[in-house]
Amino acid sequence: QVVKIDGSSTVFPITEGVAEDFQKAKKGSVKVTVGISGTGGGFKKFCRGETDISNASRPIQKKEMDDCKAAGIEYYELPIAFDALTVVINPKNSFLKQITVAELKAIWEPAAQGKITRWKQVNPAWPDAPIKLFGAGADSGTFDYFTEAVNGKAKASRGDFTASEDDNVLVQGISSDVNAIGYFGYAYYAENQAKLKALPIVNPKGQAVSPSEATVLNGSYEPLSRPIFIYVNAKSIAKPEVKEFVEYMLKNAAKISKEVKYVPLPAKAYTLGQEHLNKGKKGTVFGGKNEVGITIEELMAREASL
Amino acid sequence: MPSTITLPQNPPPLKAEAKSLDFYYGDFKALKGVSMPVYENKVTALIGPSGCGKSTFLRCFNRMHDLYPGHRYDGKIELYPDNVDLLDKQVDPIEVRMRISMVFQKPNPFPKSIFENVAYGLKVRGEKNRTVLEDKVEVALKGAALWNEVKDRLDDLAVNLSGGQQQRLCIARALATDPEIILFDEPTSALDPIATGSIEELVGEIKHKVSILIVTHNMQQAARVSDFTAYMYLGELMEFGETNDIFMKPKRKETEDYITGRFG
Amino acid sequence: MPSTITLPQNPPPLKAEAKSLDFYYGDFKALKGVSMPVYENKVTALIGPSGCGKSTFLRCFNRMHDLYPGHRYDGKIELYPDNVDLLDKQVDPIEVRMRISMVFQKPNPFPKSIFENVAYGLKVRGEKNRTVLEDKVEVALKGAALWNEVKDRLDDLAVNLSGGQQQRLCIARALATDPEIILFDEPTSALDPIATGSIEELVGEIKHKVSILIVTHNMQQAARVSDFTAYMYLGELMEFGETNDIFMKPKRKETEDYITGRFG
Amino acid sequence: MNAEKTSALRAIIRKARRYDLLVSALGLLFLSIGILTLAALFVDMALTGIPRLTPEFFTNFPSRRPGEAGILSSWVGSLLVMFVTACVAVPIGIAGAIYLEEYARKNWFTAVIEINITNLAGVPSIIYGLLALGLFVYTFKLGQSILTAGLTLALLILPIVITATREALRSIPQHIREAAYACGASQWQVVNDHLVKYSMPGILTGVIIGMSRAIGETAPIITIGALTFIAFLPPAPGQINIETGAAAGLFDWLWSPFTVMPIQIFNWTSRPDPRFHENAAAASFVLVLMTLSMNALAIWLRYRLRKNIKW
Amino acid sequence: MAIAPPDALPSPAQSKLAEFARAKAARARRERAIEGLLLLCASVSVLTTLGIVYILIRESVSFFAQVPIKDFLFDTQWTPLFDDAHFGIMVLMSGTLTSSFVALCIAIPMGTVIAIYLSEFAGHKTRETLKPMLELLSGVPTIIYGFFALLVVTPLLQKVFPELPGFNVLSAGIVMGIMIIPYVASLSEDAMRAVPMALREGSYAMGGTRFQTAVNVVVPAAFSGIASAYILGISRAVGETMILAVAAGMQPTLSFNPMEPAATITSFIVQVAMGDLPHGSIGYQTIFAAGLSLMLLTLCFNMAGYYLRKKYREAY
Ligand SMILES: Nc1ncnc2c1ncn2[C@@H]1O[C@H](COP(=O)(O)OP(=O)(O)OP(=O)(O)O)[C@@H](O)[C@H]1O
Ligand SMILES: Nc1ncnc2c1ncn2[C@@H]1O[C@H](COP(=O)(O)OP(=O)(O)OP(=O)(O)O)[C@@H](O)[C@H]1O
Ligand SMILES: [Mg+2]
Ligand SMILES: [Mg+2]
Ligand SMILES: O=P([O-])([O-])[O-]
Repeated sequence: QVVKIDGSSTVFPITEGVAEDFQKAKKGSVKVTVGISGTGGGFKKFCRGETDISNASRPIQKKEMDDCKAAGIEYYELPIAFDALTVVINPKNSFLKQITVAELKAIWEPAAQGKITRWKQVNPAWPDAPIKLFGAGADSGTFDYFTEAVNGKAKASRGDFTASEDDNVLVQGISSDVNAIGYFGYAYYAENQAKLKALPIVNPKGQAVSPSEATVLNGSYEPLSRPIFIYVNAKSIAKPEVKEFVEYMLKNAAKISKEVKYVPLPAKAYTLGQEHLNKGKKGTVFGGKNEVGITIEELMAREASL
Repeated sequence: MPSTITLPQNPPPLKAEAKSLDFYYGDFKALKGVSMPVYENKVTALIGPSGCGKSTFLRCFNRMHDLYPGHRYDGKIELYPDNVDLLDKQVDPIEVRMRISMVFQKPNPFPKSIFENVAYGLKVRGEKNRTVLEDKVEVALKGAALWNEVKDRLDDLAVNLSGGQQQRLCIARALATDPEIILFDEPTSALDPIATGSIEELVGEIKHKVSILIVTHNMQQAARVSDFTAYMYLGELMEFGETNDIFMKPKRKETEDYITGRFG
Repeated sequence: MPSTITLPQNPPPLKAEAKSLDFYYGDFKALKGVSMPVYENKVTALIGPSGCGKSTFLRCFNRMHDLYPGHRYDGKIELYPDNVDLLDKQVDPIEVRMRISMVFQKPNPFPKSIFENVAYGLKVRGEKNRTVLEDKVEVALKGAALWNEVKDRLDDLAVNLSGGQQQRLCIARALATDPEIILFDEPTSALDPIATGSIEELVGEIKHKVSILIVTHNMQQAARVSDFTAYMYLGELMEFGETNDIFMKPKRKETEDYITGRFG
Repeated sequence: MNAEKTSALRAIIRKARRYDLLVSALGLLFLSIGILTLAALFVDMALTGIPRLTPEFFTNFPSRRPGEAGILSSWVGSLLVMFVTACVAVPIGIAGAIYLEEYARKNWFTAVIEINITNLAGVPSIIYGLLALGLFVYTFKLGQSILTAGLTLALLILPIVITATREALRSIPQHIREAAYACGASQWQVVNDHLVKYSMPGILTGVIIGMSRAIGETAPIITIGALTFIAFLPPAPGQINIETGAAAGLFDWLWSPFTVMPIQIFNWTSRPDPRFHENAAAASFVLVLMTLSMNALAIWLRYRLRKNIKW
Repeated sequence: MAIAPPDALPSPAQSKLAEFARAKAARARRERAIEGLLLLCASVSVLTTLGIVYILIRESVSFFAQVPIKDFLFDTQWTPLFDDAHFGIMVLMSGTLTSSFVALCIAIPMGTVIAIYLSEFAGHKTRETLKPMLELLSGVPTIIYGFFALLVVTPLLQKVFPELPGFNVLSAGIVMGIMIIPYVASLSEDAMRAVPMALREGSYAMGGTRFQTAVNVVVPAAFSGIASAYILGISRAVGETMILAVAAGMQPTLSFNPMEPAATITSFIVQVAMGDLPHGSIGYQTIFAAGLSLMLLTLCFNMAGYYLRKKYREAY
C-alpha cells in the first residue's frame, strides 16, 4: 500500500503537497513516499521499476527511454506545471541589470573553467570583481535544462562552482556574496525575494524579461521557462492506490502549484492528462530530446497530438 | 641446597604433598624444587622474606596460576586420599578449586549482598534450593563467627562491612562449600589487631574440619596459629618442621636469622 | 605520650627543627605533635612500623603535601640559620623545594635524557648557560658515583638505566642544585643489595655537604648510615637519639621491641 | 641562605609562575570558548524554535504548510532505528569486548581484532554509509529501510560500545576475578555472575554515548538514501490496514521506509520558506536536547553509578 | 624425604570425584560454545572492515577500469558527473586537507591547553564539572554544527573579513575544530592523568612550577596517549561530513585557501548521495573511489598513530 515517488527537487514541493493532502483524505490507509534524487536519479530508479512515479523537471531523455524499454517499463507522461528557471544575483549587486544567454554561456561553458573568474572578462563594462558561481547539482533536471539552454549541451558545464541539489544552499550562498550569480527553480526565488534579485534574461526577441507567472504564461520569459512533469509507471497505474493518487494529483495540481509558487497549467492540460490515462496513451511527446524554450501553447499542442 | 625437613614422630595423616615443585612466571623460576607435606586438619604456616615465593607456592594448590598465560608448573602436588595430582593437565582446575578454597590477603567480597557472597560457591556448584542455601549460609557464617553480626542484614551489600568482617565473610564464603583444604594468603595483613585476633581464633577453630595452609609475614602469628611451619627463601623451602621446633630450635642458621629478625 | 628525646652532649649546629608538628590527611591525623631536631651535615634516620607516618613526616619538609587538596599542617618546621618556618603559608613551597631536595622510594627519572634529568633542577632555577649546566651535571653525576657509567651516553633516555642507576641519577638530580637538606624516602627498598650498598656509601659521602633525613624500614641500614635515629609509632615520635644509643640501649620498651624484631 | 640569593631565587620563581598563570588563564579561556559555543548554539536554536514546540509539533506529520508540520514520523523513525541499533550493537559489542578482554589469548588474530577496532573508531561515518549502500542496500537487498539504517548505525557505534565495555571490564580489580575462580566458578560463570554485572555502569555509559552519536548521524543515512517525504508511521505489529483489512506482521516495520530527525531537519532547512527554518530550529532543539540529555545521563551514570560498586 | 604413604581407604571424596567428572564434560562443552559465540561477536568488527574494504575496492575496480589512475591522481579538475568528466581527486583532497588543517589549528592547541589545565591546574571540583560540560560539545549532531557555522559563524567572520564568501572553509573548519576539541582534550587529559604522581612529585621536589612540571614531565610521559588523541582528532576532521557539506560550499576547485569555498571528499560523497545514486553508473562508482581515498588517508594517520604509540609507549 505504498506509492513510491522519487526524482526532481523542483517538482518535489508539488508532489509533496499532493501526497500530504492525499494521505489525509485517505485517512492513512495509503502511504506515499516522496524522495528527492534529482530528475536523473529519479529516472534511473524509475526505469529499474523501483518507483511508481518519477518527478521530472525536464522530459525523459533518450538514454532513459532506452533503459525503461530494456526493463519493459512503459509510462505516462503528465505535465504538472510550468517553472521559470531563475538566474539570481545578490541584491547588493549594482552593475547587473540584465544578462544575455551569450553572456551566461561565457560564464558557464566548460571552457570557462579556471579562466573566466572575473566579471570584467565577460563584459568589459562590468567591474573587475571575482565571479562566484552557484548552480544545481549534476543529477538534477535543472542542471540539464540550464546547460542545454545556455551551453547548448546537457551536462556541459564548468565544474568549479558550488553545486548543490539543495536549492536553499544556493539561496544562502548567493544572498551572502555580492559577486555571486546562480540559478534554480522559480519557487526558491519567490520565497526568498528579500535576499535575492532575479536577473532579467534577454530573450531571443531581444527583450529583457524578469521571471514571473505572467511572463511564463505569455511565453516571453525565454529560454528558461520549462514544463515540469510526473512520469507514471504503466504497470503501477493498475494498482488502485496509484491510480487514485494520480487522479487526485491531476485534480489538485493547479491549486497546489500555485500554493508552492509554480505556474499552473490551463485546466485543459490536466483533463488531457486524465484522458491519456483513460485511453492508455503511453510514451513521451518529446522523443527523448531536451527542448528548450517551449511555451505553454506548444506544450498543449503536443500533448493533444499524442 | 636441599630442604631441611623434620617430620613429626607420629605424623598425622597426609592431606596433600608437594613433590619437587618448580614454578615459572614466564622465564622467571619462582619456586625451585619444593617438596613439602600438608597434614590433615593441621595448620601449616609458610613464612619467609618478601618475594620468597610463599604466595606463589600457595596459589599452586588451587591452580590459581592457570588464569595467567605463561605461568607454568613442573612437579606434582598429590592430594590424598584419592592420590590425584592437582597439577596434572588432565585435572580440571575448576574441580581443584571446588575442593580447595582460598582466602586472600585483601578481603575481596563480591559487590553483592552478604547472602549472595556466602552462597556463591554453592550456586556455582548448582545448588538452587533456597532453603538449602539459607541453611548452609547460616552454618558457614556461624563457622566464621560472623552470624550474630550480620544475621539481620543478610541482604546488605558486603562491601559495607568493616575490613575484619569482610575478611570473615570471605572465610565464610570459603567454608560454605566444605572444602578439603583452605589456603590463606596473609589473611590479616590488611586488618587491625582486634580483627586479626578474631581471624586467628577462627583458624584455630576451623582446623578441626579442614586442613589449612597459611602464609604470614608475622612470626608471632605463625607461632600462635600453626602446627607446622615452613620457612622459604628465594623460591626454595629451607626448613619444614613442627612450629615449636622451628621457632625454638631451628636446624638451620638462615631460619634462625630470619626468625630472630636479624634479617629480612 | 611525650617523646623521649635524648640530645647529644655536644650537639652539632641545628639545620632544622620540627616543632609540635601535626599533620592531617583530611580528617585523619597522621602526625601527632612531632618535635625533632635535624642537625647540620648529619644523617638522621626515621624508623618505625609501616604506616607510622615516616613518609608523611619527611614530606612535610619540602611541602610535598601541598600538592594534594585536604592535606593540612599544624605546627612548625624551622629552618636554620635563617629561621624561616617552612610550613608558613607565606613561604612559597617552590622556594622550600628549591632549598630541600628529595629522593623517592621508587626511582622516578623524568622521561628525558640523563643529562636533562640532572640539569632539570638547574634549568628550573633559570640556568641557561650550557657550559655551566654541563659542569654542574658532571659534578652532580660524579657526586652520585654515576659519572663513569653514563658519561658516554648522557643523551640516552634515563628510563633505560637499571634501577640502581636510576636511583643514583635521582640522587644526582637532587645534588645538582646544592640543596641544604636532602630527604630520602626508603631510597633502596626497590633495589638489589649491590645497588643498595652503593647508595648507602653515597649517603655517607654526601653528608659532608648536606644534612640528610632518611626513612628506612631496614634497621641495619639505619644503623649503618645514620648519626641520629628517630623511632616513630602511630604518628608519634617515640624516641630520638644518637643512632648508637637507640640501637644499643634504647630508653623505651617499644623502641627495643621494634628494633629486636619482636614487633612490627 | 643569604638574603641576596633568596631574592634572586624569588625573582626566578615569580617569573616561572607567570606561565602558570598564563596556562590557567588560557585553559579557562579555551574551555569557556567551547562551552560558550555550545551555549550560543543552544540559545540560538531555543530562541527560534521554542515557539514551535507545541504538542502538535510532536504529533503531526511533516507538511508543506510550515505551521502544521510536525516531527511525528521522524521521531518515531529515529526511535525505531535506535532500537534496531541497540538490539544489534549492544549484545554484539558487549560479547565482543568480553571475548577480547577475558578470553582472547595473545595471538595474531586477536592482535588483528585489536588494531582493527582502533582503526574502525577512526573510520569516517560516511564510509559506513558507503558500506551500507553497497552491502545492505544493493547486495543484501534490504532496501532503504529501518533495518538497513539500524544495522549501519550499529556497526558505526560498535567500536564505541566495545571500547567502553573493555574499559569497564578492565577496571574490575583482578582480585574479584580471583575470588570468583577460587570459589570454583567456570570462566563463563565468572563473566556472567560478576564481570558483566559490575561493569554495567561503564557499559551503559558507552552504550548511551554511542546511541547519542548514532541518533545525530546524518551522513550515513543520507548515503543509504533516506532523504524522503514520509507522512506515515511504520506498521505496528498487528496493525490492521483499513482498506485491505490485512494485519501487519511482527517485523514488517523493519522493512518500512522511514525518516529520522536529522534528515527532517536537513529537509526543512533546505526549504525556501523561512518559517520552515523555525521548524528546523525547533526540531534541532529537540534533537540536541535528546543527545545532550543522553550524554548528561551517561556522565551522571559515570560519576554516580560507579560509586555504588566498591571493591 | 620420607613421608608416610597415605592410607588407601576409599573416602567420600571419591564419589565426589565421579560427580565432578560428569559435570566437567557438560561444563567444558558449554564453555567452548560460549567462547565460540563470543569470538564470533568479536569478529564482527573484522567483518565490518572486510566489508568496507570489499565494497570500496569492488566499486573502485570498476571505476578505475574506466578512469585511468593517472587521471585520478593528477588531474586538476573534479567534474565527474558532467558531460566533460574530470576525475582529479587532488581537488577534493585539497578541500579535505585545508578544512582539516583549519580545524586542527583550533582543536589541537586549544585541546592540549585545556587538557593541561584540567589535569594539572584545575582543582578536583572544577575538573569534574568542566570536563563533562566540554564533552557535551562532542554530543551535538554535526548537522546542527553545520547550520551553526553557516548561519552564525560565517556572518560573524564576515564582519572581520568582508571579502569572505558565504560558503567558506574557514568557518566550517573553525566550527569543526571546536567540535573536535573535546576529543583531543578529553583523551589527552586521560593520558596525562594516567602519568603516575611519583613522576610529578619528582619535578615538584626539584622546585618545578606546575607549568614546568606539565611541560617537562607530564606531557612527554603521556606523549603516546596525547598522540592517540591527536590522531583521533585528525580522523574526525578528515572524516567530518555534514559541517562541510552544509557550510563549506561544495565547490571543487584545487585550492588551499581557507577563505574560499571548497568541496571535500566527504561532502562530495553526501552531495552525490543526496541526489539518489544510480547504482552501477560511473557516478555511483566515483563516490566509492573517493571513499577509498578517504579510507586510505585515515589509514595513513592511524598507522602513524599506531607507530607513535608503539614508539613512545611506557615512557614511565
Ligand atoms: N605475576 C608475576 N610475574 C612475574 N613474577 C612474579 C609474579 N608474581 C610474583 N612474581 C615474582 O615471584 C617471586 C615470588 O613472589 P611471591 O608473590 O610468591 O612472594 P611472597 O613470598 O608471597 O612475597 P610477599 O610476602 O611480598 O607477598 C617474587 O620475586 C616476585 O617478584
Ligand atoms: N594520601 C593519604 N590519604 C589518607 N591517609 C594517608 C595518605 N597517605 C598516608 N596515609 C595514612 O597516613 C598514615 C601514615 O602514612 P605514611 O605513608 O606516612 O606511613 P609510613 O610510615 O611511611 O609507612 P611505610 O613504611 O609503609 O611507607 C598511614 O596510616 C596511612 O594510611
Ligand atoms: Mg605474597
Ligand atoms: Mg612510607
Ligand atoms: O531536482 P531537479 O528538478 O533540478 O531535477
